[in-house]
Amino acid sequence: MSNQTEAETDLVARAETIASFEHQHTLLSRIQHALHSNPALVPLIVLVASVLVFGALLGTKFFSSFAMTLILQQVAIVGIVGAAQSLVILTAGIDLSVGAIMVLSSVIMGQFTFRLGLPPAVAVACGLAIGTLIGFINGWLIARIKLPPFIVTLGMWQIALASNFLYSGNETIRAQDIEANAPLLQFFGQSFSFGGAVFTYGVIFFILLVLALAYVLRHTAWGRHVYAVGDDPEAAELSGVNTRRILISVYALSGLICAFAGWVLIGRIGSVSPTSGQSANIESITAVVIGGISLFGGRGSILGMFFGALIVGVFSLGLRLLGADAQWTYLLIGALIIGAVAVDQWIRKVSA
Amino acid sequence: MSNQTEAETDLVARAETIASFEHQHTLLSRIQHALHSNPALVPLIVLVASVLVFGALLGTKFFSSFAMTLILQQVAIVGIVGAAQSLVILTAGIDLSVGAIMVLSSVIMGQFTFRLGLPPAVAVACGLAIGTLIGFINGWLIARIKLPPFIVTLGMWQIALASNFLYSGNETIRAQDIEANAPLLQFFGQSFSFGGAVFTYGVIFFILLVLALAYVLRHTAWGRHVYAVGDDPEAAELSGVNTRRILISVYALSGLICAFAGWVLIGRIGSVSPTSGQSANIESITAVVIGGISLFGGRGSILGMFFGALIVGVFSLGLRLLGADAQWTYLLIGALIIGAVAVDQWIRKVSA
Amino acid sequence: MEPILSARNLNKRYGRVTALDNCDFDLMPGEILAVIGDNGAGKSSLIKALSGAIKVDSGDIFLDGQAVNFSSPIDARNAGVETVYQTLAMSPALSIADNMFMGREIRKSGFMGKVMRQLDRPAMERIARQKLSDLGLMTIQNINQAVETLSGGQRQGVAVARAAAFGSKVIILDEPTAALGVKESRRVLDLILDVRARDIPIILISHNMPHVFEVADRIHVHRLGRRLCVIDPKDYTMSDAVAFMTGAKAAPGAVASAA
Amino acid sequence: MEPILSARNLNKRYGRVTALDNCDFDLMPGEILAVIGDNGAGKSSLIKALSGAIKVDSGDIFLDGQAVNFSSPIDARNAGVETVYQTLAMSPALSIADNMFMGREIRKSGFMGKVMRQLDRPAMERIARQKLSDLGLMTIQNINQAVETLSGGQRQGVAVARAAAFGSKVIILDEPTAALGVKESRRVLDLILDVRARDIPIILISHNMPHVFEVADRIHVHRLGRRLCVIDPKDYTMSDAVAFMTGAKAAPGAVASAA
Amino acid sequence: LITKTDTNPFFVKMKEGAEAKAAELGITLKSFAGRVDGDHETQVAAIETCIADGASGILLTASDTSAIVQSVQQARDAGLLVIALDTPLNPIDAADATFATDNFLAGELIGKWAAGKLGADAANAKIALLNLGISQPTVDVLRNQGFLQGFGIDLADPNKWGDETDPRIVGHDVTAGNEEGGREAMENLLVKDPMINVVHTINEPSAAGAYEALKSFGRENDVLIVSVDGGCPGIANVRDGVIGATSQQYPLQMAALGVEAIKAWADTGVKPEPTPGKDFFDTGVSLVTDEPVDGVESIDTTEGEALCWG
Ligand SMILES: Nc1ncnc2c1ncn2[C@@H]1O[C@H](COP(=O)(O)OP(=O)(O)OP(=O)(O)O)[C@@H](O)[C@H]1O
Ligand SMILES: Nc1ncnc2c1ncn2[C@@H]1O[C@H](COP(=O)(O)OP(=O)(O)OP(=O)(O)O)[C@@H](O)[C@H]1O
Ligand SMILES: [Mg+2]
Ligand SMILES: [Mg+2]
Repeated sequence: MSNQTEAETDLVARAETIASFEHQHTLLSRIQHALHSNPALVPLIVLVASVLVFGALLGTKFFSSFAMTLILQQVAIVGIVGAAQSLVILTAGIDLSVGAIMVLSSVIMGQFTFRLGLPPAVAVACGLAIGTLIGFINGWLIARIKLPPFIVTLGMWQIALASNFLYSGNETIRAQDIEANAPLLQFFGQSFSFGGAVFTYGVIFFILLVLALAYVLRHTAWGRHVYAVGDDPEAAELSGVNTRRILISVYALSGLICAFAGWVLIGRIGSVSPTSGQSANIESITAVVIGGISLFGGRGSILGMFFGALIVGVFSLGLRLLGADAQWTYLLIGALIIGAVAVDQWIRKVSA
Repeated sequence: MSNQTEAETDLVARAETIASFEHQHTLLSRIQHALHSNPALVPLIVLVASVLVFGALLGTKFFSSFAMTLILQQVAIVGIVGAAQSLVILTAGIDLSVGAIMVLSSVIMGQFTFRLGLPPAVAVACGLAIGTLIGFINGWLIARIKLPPFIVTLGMWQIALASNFLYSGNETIRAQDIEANAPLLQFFGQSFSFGGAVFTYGVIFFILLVLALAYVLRHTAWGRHVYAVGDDPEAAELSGVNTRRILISVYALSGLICAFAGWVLIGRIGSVSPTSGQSANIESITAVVIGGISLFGGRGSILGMFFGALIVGVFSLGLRLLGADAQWTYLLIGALIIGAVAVDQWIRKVSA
Repeated sequence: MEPILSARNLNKRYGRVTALDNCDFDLMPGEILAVIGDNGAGKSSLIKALSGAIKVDSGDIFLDGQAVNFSSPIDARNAGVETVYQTLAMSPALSIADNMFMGREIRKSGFMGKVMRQLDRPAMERIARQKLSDLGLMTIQNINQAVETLSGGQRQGVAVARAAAFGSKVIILDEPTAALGVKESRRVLDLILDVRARDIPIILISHNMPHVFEVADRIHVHRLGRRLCVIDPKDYTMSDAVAFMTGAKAAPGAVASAA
Repeated sequence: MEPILSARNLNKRYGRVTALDNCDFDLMPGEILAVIGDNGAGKSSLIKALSGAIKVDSGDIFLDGQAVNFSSPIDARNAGVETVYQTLAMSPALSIADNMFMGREIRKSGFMGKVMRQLDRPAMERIARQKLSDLGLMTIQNINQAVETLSGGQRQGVAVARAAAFGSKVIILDEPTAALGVKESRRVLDLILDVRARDIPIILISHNMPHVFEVADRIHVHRLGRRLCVIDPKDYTMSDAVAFMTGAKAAPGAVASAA
Repeated sequence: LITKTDTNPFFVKMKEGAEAKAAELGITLKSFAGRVDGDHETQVAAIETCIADGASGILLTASDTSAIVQSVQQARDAGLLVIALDTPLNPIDAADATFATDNFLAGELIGKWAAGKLGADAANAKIALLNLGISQPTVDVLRNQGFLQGFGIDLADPNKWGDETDPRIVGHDVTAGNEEGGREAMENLLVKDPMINVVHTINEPSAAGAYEALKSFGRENDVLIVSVDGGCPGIANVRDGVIGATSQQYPLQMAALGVEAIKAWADTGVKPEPTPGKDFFDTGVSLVTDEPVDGVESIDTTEGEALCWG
């Protein structure tokens, strides 16, 4: 169990031992220990294995830098939302409102530009601010009024989604209009490529976000406090963590990240559409859990979520390419979610 | 905190005290204590209050025995599924597959009768058996392979839903056909009335189910073990509870109850429709949580879920009758979910 | 005389930590065997292995001369081995009575009990109250109080009362007096002697040397995951025992045989 | 002499249970004050009130003669009052070092620390290891081990080391030796005397009368949620103290003044 | 008025049309909607609410056309006029009247147009079909199968999509009817076969998403996208060349006619009559494109814009 939470930087376990009973260092036991002390390693292995299997089955159609980066593009939004979700779940919470915050923010960015005529930069800032505000309200209700996160964000989900539809009047803003008048909104949709690999700015943002959060969680006091709050809030409070402030900041940050996801979403679909992102909450939770973060808080790493999101992306694309129809794909992804976690569990048991 | 789990039978707290410091028994403190020691009381009060408010606003249109029993009919299915969900949540689990199990079971009852030509009673038995089997598989994966319930039931949700669409071929079996050839399938749709009140057999089943489960949870060893497993599984195991058996039986029972919900569903909508029940999981969780059952397990009562389901029903019907637009209804229900739980929390704090 | 409960060559590792290292163990009929050792020596791990709460990596356990393989504490309990764990193993939200009868609830007689499987709460509450009074835990105000509302010491008292009430073959106590007051500790010691008088052997883990030397018939000294030696409290002083277990003094050459 | 930490008329109720009943309390500068009392007498509740971990229903607390109103343990800690709770208050999944520095992490100097707010792990680990060695907790194998993998006694040692390392005004210890071995208990007692030598007063809750009588300057006897009396260990025997706290003997009429 | 959802602009416009008409005629209108497409229970609850509320008639776009029949019967028994809008019930006479678009025809029009546009290349076209959801709602099936019929492909079972064996079909995928789903589905099918040159989309938002995907593959100029709906953004997309052709339907008219019919029923007890030759009142559908093809009647985008909704 040691170093459960210490995965990000040192993927090879340290041998720092004050005093130790003599015991054999076989290769297997080393692997087990490495797997064990680095929760992100298991999803990484599942990911690599699934890429190899699909690559073997599908050949270059799948195993090309183009297809690989396409998967990154497809998972970028779920992954960004999943980063927000990871923070919340590390505090033993859950955020069902992530998708709704994302869509509402993107609608605000669009409508503030086109309906109110604000400069795009200001509209984007407003969208980010509103996302943060909703997250802050979630956090405030959870930390101060001590309501269960599930219920608060369930309610907020409905509120944000309904506001989104009411405010947007269900109107879509077309990609061509945005391109002509407010290209800033599509900023994250721009891309560059080398070789066959295509990277959108949204994908770059996703990767940088994950790395930044991994650093913050591992190497700053705030990050350690997030883990402590998720682990045992009462103990954290008694040992000097301002649990309320941590919780509120986590939910507000989650709101901000979701608002960024909304901006990235505009880049991806070109237009501003109030009907997007309705299953983002379930999908982000799936990524988080496949990535090995415990729903009970305090255990797991955000890198795991990153691999978790990619696993889902690899399976979706791989299965479609194998010719499974939509219903079968849906069924197989269900089975594979269970399978991936079962493998994870099995590895952990072996090494226990 | 005393008697958190002891709500069902004695709604008035007992005064059984071995030795007690003297202290004042004001009326207020008595009320507080009663509220405190009976978690189901708070949702009951919210329920009564909301009925009164809507009654005042809408007059006899709402405040009629017809409308009241209509609410019962409308919440019966969510409520039955909520009963299954309550059991699972009491063990600190969650069951996202409830809705899918329900629909799949109803489709099996219908298709086995009409496609395979089995006698309706046999088809119903098959549907119930398959629901139980899926629940059993959930439980087995959770208890034996030790996979997280969220992930197992998330996967099972997708599997069951996709199987449902694949097997049914997206075909609806029409009410007229069922009425003519297999009225047993519509058994729970039959109703009797006295005064303006209309009770379907489905509603009666719902009420009896809640009462039976309340009895079982409170008065049998199995019920106490369910609470113990949810409270602290390790302690339960060490103190002699067969946690695996309890978990498996809870999920299997949950599957069976969902299959019954599928049968009731046929009665309610008359036909067998593979597209029903897609938000049953979120709605049942809403009912459970508004009813005061802790998502962390071990605390709360199934009667609370009953009132929780009714609260949602009252708000939906009341707002619809008030002519609120659907999005406004969702927005208000979102706000009211948060509000109801905030009130609950406030009462608990006062009396703490 | 045959040992009633014994173990040979138990090994248990947690990752890099060796909690049990080829550990042997013997409990004779009718005796009080104290297990002493430094923090982290592996005492709790040993008794968890004996009571089925953890699976050892290798090694054998014998009850009444028969090899046994408890896969869960329930198995051990059914075989008559009752344990109070250091972590107490109680369900915080449930009442004292519920906790005491967890896993061996009393059912009503007649129809309600046989068919409806209804619990006989009045009987359970009466017995629970009785057992607690025997231990003098009168500061507990309400038998239907949730365990989480009890003080640390009160919880310990409830756990000990539970084991004493139900153990039939072996009772294992992991630091039963650690959080108890003087008076309560006294009662627990008396209870231990009572139980022995009923000819049920007891394993007692404790850091409290006066207690150990007062009640134990033999003392198993545990060190670095294994049995260092077994001594007779009449032959050694408390400071000898402490010196053995901390390694300050070499242990007596051979493992002392049963008294 | 003025008390450094005192309380008047504290009341705290949990539902029907009265944990503190008009309780008074005084701690003099530089002294070791032991608090003894039956299980459930309200000792833990008293020190939780003093350290801001619970809000009392009524009553006043004074630090250095100033009325204070700690709304959280952080407030108390910032005022120099450091506490080891009976439940230890550690985050099980985090490492020993993380736990010791929880809420007062050391940041790197320079750009990485100021702007990137990076923690100085090597420093934190070095200090943590140092503190544990001072307490002789050498059985801990790895400073980056998660706390959940420690034995009960090892955890207690870490908690005490944390308080001793950081307390500046008052240190409160709720049963610090309950789960500790003889040797470790000895070290904790030495540490307590060391801390007093640094002129920092200590509140020690313990059921272990020999320990109490060995180190305490005064003994606060707690009974039924209030201070029964304060005695000087030199004037009374252990059995007197036990008799007072269990009510077997009437308490000395007036509250004894500070030594 | 009970619609499938109130988040799809189509139903939003339908609601606005009904509201405008109701205001004109002095009728009180209450609107209900399911949560998601396929949300059947909420519609049942809505019908019950209408009965409890003492309404005189219901305008309904059913999520499950067969399953809703029993509730509709209940309402009719209670003396309410039930008119199906947009989607006929199954059986169609379960409602007092139906004002609908012929969705199969809508699909057929774009299918014919696409075939005509490709000319001889139609024989080796590579077709992607972007549908609504895995639950295969009726409109979804009708448009999809209509398109294939129009294009000249054997339908196998016309009651479901996905069972065709024609090699020209690269694949079916689902979009949830929005841009995000449209883009992802298009990407998936493009990886499967990058040479796709005909894309059928269930509605215009998913077409816009598909276009973004094609753009990122650099193929936006050599692929024909066809769609159904005729919303104003969709027509604008046709004008801009994003969508090749779309079948326009008329929700405002459906709703307005429905409201009038209920008014007539409440005042005089007269039920509306279906379009001659069909068993429902066809509110019409027209193909909108700026590149007309011989043999397929169409209107241009200017005309389409004048008629578009939302
Ligand atoms: N679940 C676990 N995971 C990892 N290591 C563990 C676990 N349980 C115990 N250990 C380790 O095993 C060793 C023995 O622990 P054990 O609890 O048996 O000691 P003990 O003798 O009971 O100590 P104490 O007197 O302090 O209770 C310790 O070093 C501890 O850190
Ligand atoms: N959170 C709580 N809820 C309800 N009752 C509580 C709570 N905490 C403590 N109590 C009650 O308050 C009383 C005093 O408890 P406290 O923990 O202060 O006792 P203590 O003197 O520290 O006992 P011990 O020596 O056993 O630790 C007990 O009767 C206990 O049951
Ligand atoms: Mg131990
Ligand atoms: Mg205490």
